[in-house]
Amino acid sequence: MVKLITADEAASMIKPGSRVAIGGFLAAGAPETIIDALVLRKVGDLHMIVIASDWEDRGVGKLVVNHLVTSAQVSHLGTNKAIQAQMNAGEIAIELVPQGTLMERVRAFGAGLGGVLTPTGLGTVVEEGKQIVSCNGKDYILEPAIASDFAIIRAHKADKMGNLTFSKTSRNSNPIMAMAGKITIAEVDEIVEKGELHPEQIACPGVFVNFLVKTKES
Amino acid sequence: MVKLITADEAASMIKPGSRVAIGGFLAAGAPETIIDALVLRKVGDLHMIVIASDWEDRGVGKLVVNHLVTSAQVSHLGTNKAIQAQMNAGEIAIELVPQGTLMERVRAFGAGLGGVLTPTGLGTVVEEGKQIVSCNGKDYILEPAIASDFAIIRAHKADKMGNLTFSKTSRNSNPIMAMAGKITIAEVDEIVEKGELHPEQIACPGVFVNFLVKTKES
Amino acid sequence: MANDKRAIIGARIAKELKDGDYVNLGIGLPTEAANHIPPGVHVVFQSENGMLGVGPTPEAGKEDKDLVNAGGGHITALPGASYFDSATSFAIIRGGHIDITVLGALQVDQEGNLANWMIPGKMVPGMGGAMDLVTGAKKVIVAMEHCDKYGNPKVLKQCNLPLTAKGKVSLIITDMAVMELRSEGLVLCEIAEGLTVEEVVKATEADLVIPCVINRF
Amino acid sequence: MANDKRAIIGARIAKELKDGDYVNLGIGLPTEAANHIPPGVHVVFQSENGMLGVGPTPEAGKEDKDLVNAGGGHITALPGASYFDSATSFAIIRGGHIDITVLGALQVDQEGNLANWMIPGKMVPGMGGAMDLVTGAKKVIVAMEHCDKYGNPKVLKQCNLPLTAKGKVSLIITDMAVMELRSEGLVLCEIAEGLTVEEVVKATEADLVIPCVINRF
Repeated sequence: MVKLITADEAASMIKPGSRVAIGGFLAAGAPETIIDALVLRKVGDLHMIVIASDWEDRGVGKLVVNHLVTSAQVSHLGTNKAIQAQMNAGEIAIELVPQGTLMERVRAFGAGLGGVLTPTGLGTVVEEGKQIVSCNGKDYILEPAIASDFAIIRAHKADKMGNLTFSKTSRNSNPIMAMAGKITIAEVDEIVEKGELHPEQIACPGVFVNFLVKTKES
Repeated sequence: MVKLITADEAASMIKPGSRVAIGGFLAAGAPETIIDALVLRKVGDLHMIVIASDWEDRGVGKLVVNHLVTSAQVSHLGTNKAIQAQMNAGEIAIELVPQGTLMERVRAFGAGLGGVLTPTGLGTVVEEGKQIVSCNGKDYILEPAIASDFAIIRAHKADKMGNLTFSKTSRNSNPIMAMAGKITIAEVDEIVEKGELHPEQIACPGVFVNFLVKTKES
Repeated sequence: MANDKRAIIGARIAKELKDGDYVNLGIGLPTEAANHIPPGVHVVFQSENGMLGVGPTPEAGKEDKDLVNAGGGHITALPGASYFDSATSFAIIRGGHIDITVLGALQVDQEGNLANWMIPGKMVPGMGGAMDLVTGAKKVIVAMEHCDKYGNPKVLKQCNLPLTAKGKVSLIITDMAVMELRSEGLVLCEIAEGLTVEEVVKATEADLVIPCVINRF
Repeated sequence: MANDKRAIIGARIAKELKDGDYVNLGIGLPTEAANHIPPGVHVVFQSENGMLGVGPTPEAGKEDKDLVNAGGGHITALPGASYFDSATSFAIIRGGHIDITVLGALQVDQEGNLANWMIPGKMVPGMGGAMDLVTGAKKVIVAMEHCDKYGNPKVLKQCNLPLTAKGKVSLIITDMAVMELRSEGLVLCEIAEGLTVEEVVKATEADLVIPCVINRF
C-alpha cells in the first residue's frame, strides 16, 4: 500500500536511464516538487513521456534545460525553445505523438493492453513505418502501448490509501500516467485520513499509487 | 444538447433491429424504466451489448424473456436460464466476450478507435478466427470496436447539461456504454439545475448524453 | 493581424455555431469566435486539457492556477462545467462527440488537407491535439489569414508542408473569403466587403469553384 | 461442501495474503478467505463491477441496492473505498495492479491451465470477468474441492474443458492439498491433516512432484 516519502527519496528511487511518465499539461498539474528534486540530484539519461515539454522554468522544462532528458515521447514542444534546440543539435531524440494517441498508448500499457487502433495520423508522417489495420471497413494505425518504469504525477488531495482527487483542469494526464507506472509517485497538496475523500470524487484509486510526496509550499 | 423525454418516447425512438448497448451489472444500475417501456412497445429484433443477461424479471433479462433480443454480445449468462434456453434453441445468437474485453471494445467505439490489443483469451477459444498481433515482444488478440446505435444507461443524478453522477457500484458499465451510443439515453433518479452537481463528481460529461428519462418510482 | 480583421473572422466563425453545439476552438485566432456568439445561441466550449464548459477570461487578479485552457491561458468555468482526464478528453474528440472544431493553418488545400503543425527544418512545435481534433470532430473549420506575411497564398492546390490530416477540412474562413469543400470542389461562397471575386482568386492558389451568387460577409 | 472444509480452505487462502495486497476473490468458495485474514494484515478487496475497499456483508435490513459485489450480493464499503467504471476496473485487473486473485475451477492442470467457465453442451454461463482476472492478476490461486461430486479428480494432466487461460495458475488450494506450479512441475507442498501423501496422489490425475518435506495445513 501507499507510503509517504520525501521528494529527495522519490528522486533517489529513479535510476538514470529510466523511462518516466510525467503528468501535467503545459505545467498545469505538474509535479514540480519531485521535478525539482530530480534536478537537484541530477538524475539523468531519462526517457520522458509527457504531453508537452512545458516552459524552461516550469514543469518538465526544468529537466530539459538541465540536460537530464535524452529522449522523449511528447505531443507538443512549442513553448520550450531549449528542447527544440537540443533536438536540432541531436542531443535529444524526440518521437512526436498526437496527444490523444499518446494518452491511449500510455493508458494501454497501464491497462495491460498491447496497443490501440486509431485513425489519427492516417495520411500523415505519423503513419510512416506503422502497420495499418482495417477494422469494420475503416483503416486505422496500430499504435503500440508505451511502457514506463516510473510515473510521477500531481494530485490535489490523497488519503492514506493513496486514493487521489484532482482540482479542475490540473487533472489532465495525471490519472492516465498514474496507471502506467510500474512504480507511481504522486505529489499532493494535502494528505487526509481514510474515508475523508468523497468516494465519488476519487479520480485515481490508490491501487495505481505506490508513494506519496507532499508538495513543497512555494 | 440534452432533452427530457418520457420512457415511452425513448422506446419509440429505438427501431426494431437496432444495436443497443445497455448499462448495468446483474441489474444493478440497469435502466429499468426504459427497459419496461421497450417491453411494453414490443421493440424487437434487438442486438444487445451488455455485461450480463441479468435475471428473468430484472434488468435486460426482461427483454430476453419477452423475445425481443435476437443477438447479443455479453460476458455472462449464468443468472438467466431463459437466455441459455433461447441460445440452445437457436433463437438467439450469442457472442461471449470476456468482460474486460467487452468494455474496451465498447469504449473503443465511443472513443473513435478501431479496436484494441488484449492478452485476455490467448490460448482459449476466444482467440479463434482472430488476428494475433505481436507488440513489444508479446502476443495480443486484435479485438475490434463494438458499434452501437443506441446506448441506454442509468445514472443517479443529471443536470440540465446532461452531466451525470452515479451512486457507488451502480456506476459499473454505464459511463462506458454512454460513450458508445450514436444516441445515448440516460435514465436518472433526479434532474437538477446547471451547476448543482459537484464538477469533480461528474463521471459522465453531458457531451455523451442526448436524452434524459426520469426513473419511474416503484 | 489587425483587430478588425480578427473581429470579422471571429464573427463569421460564430455564425457556424448552432444552439447546443459542442465546440473546440484552437489557440489564437479561432478563440475570437467566442466573443461573437449571437444572443440565444448556447454552445459548450471544450478545452482538450480536460474540460467542458469553458467561460470567459477571468478578471485580472481572479485567475485560478488550476483553471487553464489548452494554451495554458487562464479561463473561467461556467455553471455545468465538467472536468475529466486527457484520455477521456480525446475520447470525446476522436469519438466524434465534438460538433465543430476551428483551427488555424499554415496551409490548406482544395482536397481538404490541412497543414498546421510543422515547417521542416524551421519550426517543429509538434501536433499537440490538432491531429486528433481534425480527425475526430464532426465539422472542421479552418480560420486564418488568407495569405502569409509575405503575401503568398495559403489556400493551395496541394499542401507541401507535412499534413495534420487528410481530407478533413470542410470550411475555410479567412479575412478575404469563405470557402466550402463540396463534391464539385472548393467553392467560393462568400467574399469580404470591399473585395472583388478577382482579387480573391488572385490571392488564392487553389482552383476555386465560382457560383453564380456570392454573398458578402 | 461442508462448512468445515470451506473454513479450512478459506483459512489456507488467507495465509497467502500479505499486508497491503490488492485482492480479488471470485464468487463462492474464494470469498471464504475474507473471514480468515490474520490480525494486523490489511488487504484491499476489489469487486470487478467497479469498487475497491469491499467490506463485510451488511446486517439484514441494512442492504444498499447500489452496493453489490460481482455476484450481485449486498456488501458494505470500508473507509477509503473508491468507485469507478467497468473499463477502469478491468484496466486495474488486466494491467497487473491486482496482487492476487482467487478463483474456483472446474479443472486445473499441471501446466497451470485453468477451465472454469463452460461445459460444452451442458452449461455455458460465460466467462464474465474470469479470463481477464486470470490473465492480469500478478498471482492466480485456484481454490476448489479436490475432486468433483462423483469423486473424479479435478487436478489433471491436461484440462479437457475449454480453457479460461493458459499457464497462468501458480497455486492450487483444495480440501486435500496445496500444490504449487514451479519449474520442476506441480509440487505437492502441503497436505490436509489426517491424510497421507498416497491418498492425495490417488485423488489427483496430474503428475505431482513430491518433495522430501511436506507440511500439514
